[in-house]
Amino acid sequence: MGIDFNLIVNNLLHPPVLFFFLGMIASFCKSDLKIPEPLSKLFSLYLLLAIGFHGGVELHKTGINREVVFTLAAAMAMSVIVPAYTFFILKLKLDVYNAAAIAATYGSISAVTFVTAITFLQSMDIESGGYMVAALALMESPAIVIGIVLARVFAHTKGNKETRENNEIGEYREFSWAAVMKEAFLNGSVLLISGSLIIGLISGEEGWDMLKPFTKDIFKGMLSFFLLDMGLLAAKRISDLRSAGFFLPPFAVLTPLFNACIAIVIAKCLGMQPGNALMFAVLCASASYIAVPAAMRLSLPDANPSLFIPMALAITFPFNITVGIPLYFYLISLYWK
Amino acid sequence: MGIDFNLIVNNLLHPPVLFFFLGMIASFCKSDLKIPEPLSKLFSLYLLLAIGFHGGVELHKTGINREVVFTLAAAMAMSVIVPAYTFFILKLKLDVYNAAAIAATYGSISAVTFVTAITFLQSMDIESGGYMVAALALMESPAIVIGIVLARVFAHTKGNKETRENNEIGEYREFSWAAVMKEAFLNGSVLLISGSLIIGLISGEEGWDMLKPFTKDIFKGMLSFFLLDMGLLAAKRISDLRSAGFFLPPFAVLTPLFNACIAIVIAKCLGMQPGNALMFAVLCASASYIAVPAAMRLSLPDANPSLFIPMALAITFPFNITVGIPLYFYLISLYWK
Amino acid sequence: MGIDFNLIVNNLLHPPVLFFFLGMIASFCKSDLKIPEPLSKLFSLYLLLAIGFHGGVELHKTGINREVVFTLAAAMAMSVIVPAYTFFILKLKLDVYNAAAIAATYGSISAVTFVTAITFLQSMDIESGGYMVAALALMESPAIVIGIVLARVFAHTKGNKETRENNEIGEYREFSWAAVMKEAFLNGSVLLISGSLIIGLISGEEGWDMLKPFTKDIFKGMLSFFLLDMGLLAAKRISDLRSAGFFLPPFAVLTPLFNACIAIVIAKCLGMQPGNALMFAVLCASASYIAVPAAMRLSLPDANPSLFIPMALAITFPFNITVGIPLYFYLISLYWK
Amino acid sequence: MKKLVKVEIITDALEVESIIKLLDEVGVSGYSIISRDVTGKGKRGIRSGDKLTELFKNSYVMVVCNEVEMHKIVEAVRPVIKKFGGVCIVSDVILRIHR
Amino acid sequence: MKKLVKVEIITDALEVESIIKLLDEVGVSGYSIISRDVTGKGKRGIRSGDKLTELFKNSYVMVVCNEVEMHKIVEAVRPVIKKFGGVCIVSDVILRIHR
Amino acid sequence: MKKLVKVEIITDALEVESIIKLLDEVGVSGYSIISRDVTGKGKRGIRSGDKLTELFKNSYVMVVCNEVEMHKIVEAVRPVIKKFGGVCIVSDVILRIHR
Ligand SMILES: Nc1ncnc2c1ncn2[C@@H]1O[C@H](COP(=O)(O)O)[C@@H](O)[C@H]1O
Ligand SMILES: Nc1ncnc2c1ncn2[C@@H]1O[C@H](COP(=O)(O)O)[C@@H](O)[C@H]1O
Ligand SMILES: Nc1ncnc2c1ncn2[C@@H]1O[C@H](COP(=O)(O)O)[C@@H](O)[C@H]1O
Ligand code: NA
Ligand code: NA
Ligand code: NA
Repeated sequence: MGIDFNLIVNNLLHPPVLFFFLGMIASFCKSDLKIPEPLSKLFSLYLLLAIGFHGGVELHKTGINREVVFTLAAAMAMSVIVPAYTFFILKLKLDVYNAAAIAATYGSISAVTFVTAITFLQSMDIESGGYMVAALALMESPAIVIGIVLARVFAHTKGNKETRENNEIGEYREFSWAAVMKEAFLNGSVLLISGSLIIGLISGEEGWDMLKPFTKDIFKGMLSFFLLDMGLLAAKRISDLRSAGFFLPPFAVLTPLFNACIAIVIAKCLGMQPGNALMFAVLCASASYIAVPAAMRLSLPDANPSLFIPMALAITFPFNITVGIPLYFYLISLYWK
Repeated sequence: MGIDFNLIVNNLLHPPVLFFFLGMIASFCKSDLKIPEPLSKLFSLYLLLAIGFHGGVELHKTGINREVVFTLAAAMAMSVIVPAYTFFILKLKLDVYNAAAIAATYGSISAVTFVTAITFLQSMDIESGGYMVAALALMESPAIVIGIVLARVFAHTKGNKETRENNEIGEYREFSWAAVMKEAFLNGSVLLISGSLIIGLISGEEGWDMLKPFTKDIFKGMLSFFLLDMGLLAAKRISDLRSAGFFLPPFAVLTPLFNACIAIVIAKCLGMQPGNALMFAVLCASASYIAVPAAMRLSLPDANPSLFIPMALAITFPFNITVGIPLYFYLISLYWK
Repeated sequence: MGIDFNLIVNNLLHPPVLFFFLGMIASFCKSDLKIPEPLSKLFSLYLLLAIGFHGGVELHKTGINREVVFTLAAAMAMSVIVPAYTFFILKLKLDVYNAAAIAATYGSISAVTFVTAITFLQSMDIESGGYMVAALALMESPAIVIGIVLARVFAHTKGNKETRENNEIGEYREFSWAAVMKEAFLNGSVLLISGSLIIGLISGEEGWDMLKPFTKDIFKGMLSFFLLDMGLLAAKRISDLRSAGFFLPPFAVLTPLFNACIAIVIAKCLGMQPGNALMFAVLCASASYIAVPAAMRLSLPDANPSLFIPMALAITFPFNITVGIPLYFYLISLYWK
Repeated sequence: MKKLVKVEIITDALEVESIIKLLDEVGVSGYSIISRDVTGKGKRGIRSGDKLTELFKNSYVMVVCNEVEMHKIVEAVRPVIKKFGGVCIVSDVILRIHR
Repeated sequence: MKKLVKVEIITDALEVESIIKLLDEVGVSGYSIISRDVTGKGKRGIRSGDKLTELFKNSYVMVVCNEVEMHKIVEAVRPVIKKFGGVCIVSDVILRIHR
Repeated sequence: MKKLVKVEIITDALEVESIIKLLDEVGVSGYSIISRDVTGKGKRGIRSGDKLTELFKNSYVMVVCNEVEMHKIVEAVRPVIKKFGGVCIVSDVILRIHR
């Protein structure tokens, strides 16, 4: 446990994580520190572009081998399994729509959590494969589709209030799978990260030399700035959790933990390197607070965003970047011994 | 032709150009990928500041010699000739105001096309003189003035509908040459690039060492980001071209080609180096979609911006950065042999 | 005087200062050059984060020694003395509220002036201690409190018009010291710079290696961009000075000069190094145009912001970054001989 | 100079697209929208936006039209407002200028 | 369909918080705010904002309510507007839809 | 409490400066402007702005004034709206507070 504790402390002392705390503190003591919306967009777009491009270049070097294929397959599998099983747990306490939306949230991923984990690994000079970024891109969308499928299947079996409303609203907006697929696979963040990945893949080393100062050198600074912003946002959302009841907050901590454990076992079976194993665990443990909530609001208008956004942003995200990442790595280092 | 083809392909595989395609694709498949307006402004201001400053420092090194003077003179000449001859071609199909506005658009330049060409040259380790940036700055404004002069001369000869409207509007807004000159020579982009050029000229090497990481190292990254945005914008504007008829789209491809050829001949006569010749050709071939449209809307309110903006942004700009630049360079390399 | 003159000229030829002039010129000739508000916020937040973090790391190296403690004590003292004595001078000409607000403005500091001074020192390879950033953070708030205390003490002694209004407004907004303290010590800029300082202090060398490209390499470029913006803003505010009468403009030049002189004497007594002495002088000479005006508007609603903002932004700030800094350094270099 | 009515709709920003589609179906001559920075409070609590997603934002839609169109619009947007909240108010105006 | 009034308040953006507090005290069912980019001119001269501070900005607050609430609101916000400037206008509206 | 009218003008954002000049010539006591993010549709088609230039944007100008001033304003801005499009509507309001 000692190692574990050191890992956590070391992780907490990285500037990016410290800036996250600064943001939270600023928000708690009601400071007027504000980061305008276009800047949040700048940081999030930058991070997606940079990690996508970097991953693509790495993938260009390693090429697509057996390990890559297995990892991506495992990623796909998890992005289907996680929303499916969480849905049935959630349905015990919540209506179909909220259960489906939260399941989708936890089935998808958080790019910022991912890059914080990369920073954590780099501080220990541990490598992780560029194809983990491909896994990230692959895991963002499927959960959205699974969530909507589950919602529609189970909503129609029992004609509950929401369904009726749903029909009423159907009057002016038809449900369309085309729209859902567009939302799932063509939303801004998915497109930007996969696009940047492909660009990195195409332009390889030469492209890397062109963009390195922008995509790599200032990366940790941009991440710190963005985490400062995330701290402000996460702290603001905590108050929304009052409406979440007693079931969801613990759920928002235990689900990541459990998903990370499954991921670690799978990673071991596939013989991944510790670095990749951590990235895989972090992907499975993280929850989406950008792409998925937007998609859910449009495709499952009966689900309540003030439930799943605070859970992902104010509990799961802080848990992962502070305690989660080092904890998962501790488990991996024990298990891989 | 083989070389040419390779040049084009290589150019298309540069990250900045690939990000332009990514933006276009995102827009075509109606993705919600959006870049907030202040960020577009950040990128465009940054590019102007960076190339202006860089050019100034280069000019500080080389000093102002015979070649510089001749090149700048040729640039001035072209920025008068191009709008003049295009105006008379356009007047065959369009009314005076639109003919003048489009002529001005093609007489002026596009800074992003210019820096994409620089990136193209650098990827082949070919130099281009810092004074080409001075040429860029010099070529932005004159076309605006020429366009307005032509419009007023020919509008008043034949009392067409527009003129009458013009008088009616005259009731509340007098036409003033002062305003036109301000628009032409003091608009934001002209002032920022010439100012930065002068600052680079003054502060020289020492200043360069101060700003290099900002103005040079992250430059290609910022350009890629901006071209992603330009791709989104260009694709959005294509639909506006429906109103442009059958004459203007081909015009938007042939005019750059023709202007580039004139430029190449002039460059040869002046004995420019291939690198400078390309930059000169690109300046003459490019069309303005920022400074000129704004000036035209204010000075020629009877011209229709939904004609000249889509032409410059959705046809000429993409043509130049994808096919045009390598094609012009191919012609130069043949001709200079 | 010769040296002095050279110092000033050299300072004026630094790119950041030149970009400030460019901004002023653009504004004077009514160019449409605009920098959107979110970008101004980006630059100011970046500068605070970067200098805070840098100062923290420096402090981490040097540790807290006798010199540090004395310097910080002196800084605290000056941030109490300056607003106090200026208040009584101002009260001769102005009502209590405006006197107090202007006193607070000059008691506090300007971070951009501070970093311009650092740039000035670096161009002469002169060091300044990281703890000067701590002094900067310490000097931002006290003046606000002093100003408000003075205003309330003297407003209530003589029941002037403002006081009555103040009571009327009291109907809907109670004056609360809690709110004042929050405004003074938890406002965005104080929190961001002190927070970044502490983060630098904690993460030390290792953290520095992570963020250096972001916080140091591109720093001067970001500063130049911000000074371009400041030039635009300062020039716009000059027109507001018409309402300031004949007393305040000279006050806005003489107060910095006088405060700098006191600071230099104190610095000498404390045996500071020339570099630190300059930074200390600049802190005392600079006036706040961000944090303090915001705090004053909320805590002293009877003071007129169109007096103290233009004074600090359009007179004192330009004076300091152009003539002030080299002048103070000249005095120091004479005195330290 | 024409006696008309002004229809003002405030609702979830994400529904503006649907509202526009409905207005086009009704066939109004035009409309104006203030799409950002419209915050507020109502039965669904405070709506002040979320920086990362486009959720929790309001938009303001204004249409100058005649009585008949007004009634069509009201019926058309009712389900949107019923589901996603907001208000729809109508007042008399005089159209002084329209190109 | 309900006959109500629309209260429109334009005042210093920094006072919006106080205005909201007052509206909550009055107990209105809701309100809408356009908090940024509201510039203007009046007795205090031109108000076009200051990029570095949040000063010199206006905000627009709109409340749909009944006569009684309207009078309460007007009395409540009067000192704010008297001190920090602005206008408060009232007009008749018909509430067509409210969830 | 004063019976006045509210003049609302929506037109090309680039014309706001001319409109302000005209309002100052008419000599109104004040005006309010929402200068950004005002999109819309009308006879000239959809107006949703262009990020690189300031074109294709609308602005909203609102003036509280008396009948006489209103007529002057309408006449003054007519050519602007006729040329650059937009609408100008007038409605009755009661000015409850003005400093
Ligand atoms: N009485 C009201 N006056 C003005 N705006 C309102 C009112 N009620 C609701 N709104 C607006 O409509 C939005 C949604 O209202 P609601 O559906 O009641 O939550 C709120 O956020 C407000 O912007
Ligand atoms: N007559 C008016 N019509 C519309 N808006 C006004 C009027 N008078 C004042 N305002 C608005 O209220 C703000 C403050 O007004 P004042 O207190 O008169 O300076 C101005 O900046 C305008 O936005
Ligand atoms: N009937 C209308 N209701 C509300 N706004 C309108 C209407 N007609 C036009 N507008 C606004 O005025 C702008 C220009 O109108 P137009 O000149 O008809 O293209 C449009 O973009 C809308 O913002
Ligand atoms: Na997950
Ligand atoms: Na050209
Ligand atoms: Na000071």
